Amino acid sequence: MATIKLSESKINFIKDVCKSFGNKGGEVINVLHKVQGEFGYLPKEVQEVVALELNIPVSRVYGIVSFYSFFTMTPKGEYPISVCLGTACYVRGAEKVLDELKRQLGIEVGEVTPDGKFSLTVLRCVGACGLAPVIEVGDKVYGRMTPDRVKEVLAEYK
Amino acid sequence: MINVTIDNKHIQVEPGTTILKAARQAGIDIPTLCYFELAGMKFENKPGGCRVCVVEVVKDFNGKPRRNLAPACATDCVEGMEVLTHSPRVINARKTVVELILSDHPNDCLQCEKSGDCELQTLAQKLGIREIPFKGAQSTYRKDQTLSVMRDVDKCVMCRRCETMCNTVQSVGALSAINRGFNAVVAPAFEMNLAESSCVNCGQCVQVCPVGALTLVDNISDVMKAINDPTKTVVVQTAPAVRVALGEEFGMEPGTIVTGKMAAALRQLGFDYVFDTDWSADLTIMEEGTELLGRVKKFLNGEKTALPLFTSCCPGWVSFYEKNFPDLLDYPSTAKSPQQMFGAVAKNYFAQKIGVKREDMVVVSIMPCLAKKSECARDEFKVNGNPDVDFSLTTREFAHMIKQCNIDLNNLPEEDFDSPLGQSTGAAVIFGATGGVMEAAVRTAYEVYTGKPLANIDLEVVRGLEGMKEATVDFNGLPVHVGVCYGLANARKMMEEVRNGNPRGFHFIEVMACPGGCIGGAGQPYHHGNSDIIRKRMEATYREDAGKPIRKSHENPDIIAIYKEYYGEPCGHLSHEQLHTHYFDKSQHVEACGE
Amino acid sequence: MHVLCCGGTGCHASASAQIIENFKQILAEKGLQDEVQVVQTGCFGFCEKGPIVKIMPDNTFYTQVKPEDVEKIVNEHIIKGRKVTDLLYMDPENQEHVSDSKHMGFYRKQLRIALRNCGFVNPENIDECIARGGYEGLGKCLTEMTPQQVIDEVTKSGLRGRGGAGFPTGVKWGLCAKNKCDEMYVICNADEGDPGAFMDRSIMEGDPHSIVEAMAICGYAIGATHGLVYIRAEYPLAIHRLQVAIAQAREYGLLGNDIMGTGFNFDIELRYGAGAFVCGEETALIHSMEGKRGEPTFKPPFPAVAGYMMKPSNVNNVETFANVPIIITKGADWFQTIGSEKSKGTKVFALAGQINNVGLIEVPMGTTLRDIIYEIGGGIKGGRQFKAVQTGGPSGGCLTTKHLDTQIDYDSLVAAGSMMGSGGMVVMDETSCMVAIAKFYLEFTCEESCGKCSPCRIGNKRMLEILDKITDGRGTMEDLQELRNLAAVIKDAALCGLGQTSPNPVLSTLDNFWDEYVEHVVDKKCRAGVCKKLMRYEIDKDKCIGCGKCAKNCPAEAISKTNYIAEGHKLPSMEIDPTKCIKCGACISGCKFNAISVK
Amino acid sequence: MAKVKSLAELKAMREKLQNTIDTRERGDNPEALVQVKVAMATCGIAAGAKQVMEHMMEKADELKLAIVFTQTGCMGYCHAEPTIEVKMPGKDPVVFGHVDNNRADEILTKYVMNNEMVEGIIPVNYETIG
Repeated sequence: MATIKLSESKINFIKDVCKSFGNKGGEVINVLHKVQGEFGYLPKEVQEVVALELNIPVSRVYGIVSFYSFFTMTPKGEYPISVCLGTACYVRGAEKVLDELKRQLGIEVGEVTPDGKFSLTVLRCVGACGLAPVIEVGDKVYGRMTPDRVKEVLAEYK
Repeated sequence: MINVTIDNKHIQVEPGTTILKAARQAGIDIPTLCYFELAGMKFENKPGGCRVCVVEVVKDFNGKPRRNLAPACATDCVEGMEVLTHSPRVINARKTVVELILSDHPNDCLQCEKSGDCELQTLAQKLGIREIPFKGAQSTYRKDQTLSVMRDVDKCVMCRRCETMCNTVQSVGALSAINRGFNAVVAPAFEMNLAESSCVNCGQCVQVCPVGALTLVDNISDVMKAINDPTKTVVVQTAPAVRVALGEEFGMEPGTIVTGKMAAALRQLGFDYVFDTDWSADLTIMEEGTELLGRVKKFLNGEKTALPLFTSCCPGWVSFYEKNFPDLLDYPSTAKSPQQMFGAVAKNYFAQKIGVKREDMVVVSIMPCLAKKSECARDEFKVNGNPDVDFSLTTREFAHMIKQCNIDLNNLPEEDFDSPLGQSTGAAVIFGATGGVMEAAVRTAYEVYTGKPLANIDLEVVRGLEGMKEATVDFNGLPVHVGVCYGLANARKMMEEVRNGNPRGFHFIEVMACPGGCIGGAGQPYHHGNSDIIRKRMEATYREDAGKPIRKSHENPDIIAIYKEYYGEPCGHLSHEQLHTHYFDKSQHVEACGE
Repeated sequence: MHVLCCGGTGCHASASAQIIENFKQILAEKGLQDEVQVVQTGCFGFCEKGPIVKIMPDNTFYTQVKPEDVEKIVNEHIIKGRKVTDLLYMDPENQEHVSDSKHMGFYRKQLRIALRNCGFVNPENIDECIARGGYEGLGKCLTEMTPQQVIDEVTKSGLRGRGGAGFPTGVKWGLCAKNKCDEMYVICNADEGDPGAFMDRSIMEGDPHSIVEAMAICGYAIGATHGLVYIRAEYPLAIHRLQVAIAQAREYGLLGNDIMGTGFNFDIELRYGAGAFVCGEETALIHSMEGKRGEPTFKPPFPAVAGYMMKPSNVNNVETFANVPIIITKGADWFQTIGSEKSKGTKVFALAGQINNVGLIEVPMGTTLRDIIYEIGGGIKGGRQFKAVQTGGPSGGCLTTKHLDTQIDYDSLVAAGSMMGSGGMVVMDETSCMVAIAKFYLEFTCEESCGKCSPCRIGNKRMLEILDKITDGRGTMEDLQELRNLAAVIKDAALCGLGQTSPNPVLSTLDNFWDEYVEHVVDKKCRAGVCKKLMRYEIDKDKCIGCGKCAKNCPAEAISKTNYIAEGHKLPSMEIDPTKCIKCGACISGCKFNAISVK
Repeated sequence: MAKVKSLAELKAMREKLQNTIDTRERGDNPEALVQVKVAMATCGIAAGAKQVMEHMMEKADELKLAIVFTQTGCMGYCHAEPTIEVKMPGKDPVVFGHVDNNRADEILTKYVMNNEMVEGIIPVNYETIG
């Protein structure tokens, strides 16, 4: 098994988080939430350190990370864009909004723009169905989206 | 007792009996795929995932029919339950489920290593599946292999047996289900190479895989090439557990002993010298037993020493503690395993004796084990890159070779092993079963320590399929506390106990990775979850022991001779050089680097 | 005095603008423009009887008002103070005119029990909650009732689980209480994952104390001292408000040790979901809380026997819990009077899709779909035709016009081939293709399937592939047959609730919209114009003026000039090369002359 | 805050709190105290309820109106977010939908100050168990 290389500050952060959860294997999901909250994503090395600290196999950590869609192993853009594809948004044309975003950003779902500015993901229902279709840029929710409004929304971040 | 009716047969079962087991009691064989049990070894895999064993519950606890089909493996019988196992609704669902599984399966049965032993193939045949109505995407993953295990997870049916084995039984944690939905599959973390994971190559995942997703790394052609190379002297050794299982591959009853036929077959295959790992097992006892006594004496003198001594014959176990217990590397015996002792003796003493250069000798081992393939490739077992043991074949590969070469094992006259590395004692034979190494060591250590003959050499307390055993043997006033376990999860518990100060005061602990010891090894004929097979192999082992004229390693005349002629004394200078080894920290470390 | 005139789409279509105009004009003529103000309002949701005019402050509610009625209303009601009887709403039951809108049955269509405090109290202020009777149910349980009496009361109320299948809540509590041991858990399932459902989020955001109180009541009833809320990480505001509520309750001694001096201890922790729909299934949820992959296990054993950490656990969903405190304070007898025979109380629905009044509604069980869609929801957007309503999310089905008068409760929805689910209700009009909708849900299930059992892991994938074939115009009638067989087997043989219900969207559309499937398969036609591969964009040569805007908009360079100049036009018309067209619709949205159509 | 020690104490507390809230609503000067509730669930906030509330508070200060602002949960009118409820002393509450800054100003200057109705009232169409 190979040696894990990670910056000291990151190692210490992970260790502290694990410690705050009593280094218990059963807390792995809570730990991953905290760690992803800090780093934005969960690269291999981070999962390995979490596994070591919680004394559980890294295969189990990866089994969890790859199971839950909230966890990601790829870094997000500076402004992560999520398009809601819940039913309410879908029947009100969310796919067209998504297509337009893909077109304007030139990336597919799950990718990051070359300048690292935007990343594009889809999610299922943020619970703002009344405003369907909805997209999120970072924490900000944009309701009643149309393909025409995509340009205007993106412009806010350029 | 509760009353149930299955396919109109009334039977009484114990409360807590599943429909599957109740049906088997009634002589009804409900097909299964993911379900897997090793009764008596506390291993049960019943995720209820494949849905092949579904049955129709026409009358449930409330007197009403159950809305959905019930998985027979995971549903307990209740009083008054009525079950149909082959109604049209059941057959249609079962067939559709198998068709679905086949629709995401390569279906290359003719070339598959598992063909003939594949549970999915059997199922398809049983259900009379003639076409797969669904065409669609098939999962594809890269193939991957260690020195022992081959992964072709395109064939994975997500039965999760390997995952249960790897985690619950072995606590190795190399494999886990990853991803979800159609992309779900069992794999190492990050889909890394299994060889780089925490895998110890015990191969139990291979032993339980119902299909060809996990198979062994086949070395038959390497061995055939060596045999047919006139410049090479090919020496073969066969492990204790092989002789009690090989017959199964040729239709013999489990527990049939085929030692003589096996030796004859090896000779027919063209091996130049047919030797026995049992011989080197006796040698191991001499070394390990002496090491034990040395440590115990030190301990009694109040000197610092590592007790308990752990056995080190099992390469899966060795790999396990190197990866998981780097702080306890002083505890296992430094004695090499019988396979490697044999290799060392063959390529040093024997090669010299017959005047063959080391490079011109090829040592092949026939093992019940997959980890042995990885063990013989370890650098410390090589001299100038030339390994002491060149190739390690499993019992299954050996059987394939015999079949390939048109040898009729059933009708082969029995032959003896060659000399001088062929003669063995009953103590060596029992290495194949859990507790065997312990018993063999006690037979020798007792007599060496006390100088008196052991009254009853059958150490019954350490025999049997219990996963963890302990006993105290009175060495003439010195109570020696011994422990025996198989399954690496049990071993982990033992190690953790030792790490916490050895509260039970063990002096000596035997560990085997596989269920029941080597007889349940991953290289043995597939037992398909029938633990009776393992039990019968065990019984055969002790039968063979009982029938041996000599039953204590230190009484083996060839062993006595080699010490006299070559090694001097156990744990002496030369034996340290050739018959002992050392261990490495192979655990995972974190290293801080720049941002 | 105020005249409120409904400006909802339905009323607008039937001349509400003219009515307002008339009011203003006539009032001005009478010199009343300063005393009486005319305002247009949002939709009253009573479109069936529109246009609606309401006179304030006396709450007079006139229905089906015509522009020519305005003069009469002004003369009679506004000037003389006499109500115009024949325009008043007539109660269909006793055929009497109702003058005060507060007495109209219509206003009782919605009854807020679970949402009783949402939109009334400040959710971050426990005082407001207590002022509205919060924690009195808990107090009553702890001081006046035995745990068994609490269970009996909840059982008697007839409350059934609001998360999906509708298991009787009291019975569930009773089963768990039977397995009494030192360590037991009350778990609140707040992993609301149905796309299109957001009532649990709204309750947690609007009235978190009702959940805290109900969980403590449940803890008292079953003998548990630990509460856990499994909540979606995607709901930051709900998480925040629950955290605030829990902290405030602790501060007030309504959580923690010795609650209200009764010696009862109970506390609540939050656990976060991580984006897996299947974790709404209780065994999967428990595994997820234990830090494992959220895969369900076969029941039995039920969580009541072996739940979180293998200890007896009771799992209820947010909305179920929200009903509990009020059942305790107002009594099971009161609760029983609401709802239908086998389904008591109310249900919250998230009304979404092509409907005017998208929103969160709460209606007594037994309300018809028609009432919800046309009276509360204000009818279909843009005055288009109702086509289907999807209930129960990915586990439910699509119901159609013939089900509009179905009284909604757990059993009737299942009988109709759908289910209650958590209460998503998505309304669709003729612009929705039902095959595509079935595909949409199946895509969801495929993505969210845990992969543990073969029928769901592979079966749903195969169904999706068949639907892909059909929407691509490659389907055959045999495919439809195979779809039905697969659906039946998956329903019958899958491991968990998600798998067993996953074929419902397909089965219900096959049942209710068979013709549309056949059209896709046989005629290679999608009547809603949704399935791109079955569409053909065409330019009407005679309408096209040849401006070329469509060609500019076209990302596929599929549009070019022809040689044809239509009569009265100066430029040659355009045409679309169907082999290049990607059917994105960019040309249509740009054409000001309605020259482009989809066939 | 002292802990609630008994059900009786809780009930007493409820009464006291109800009175304070009532007084707050009625105020000493019933003509002047107005209560405004802003629906601040995810939908509302996403539609801009927070900014509208801040704006309204500033504007109310500017106009010297004594208004009690509170946030509340979802009122159910997702189609008309942001929504606010204005309760004038002695009158039934009125719900306004699609409230942006301009409409907020209009509500304050017209409805609150002059009892003039403003377009876009949302008729409340449900009963609530209190």
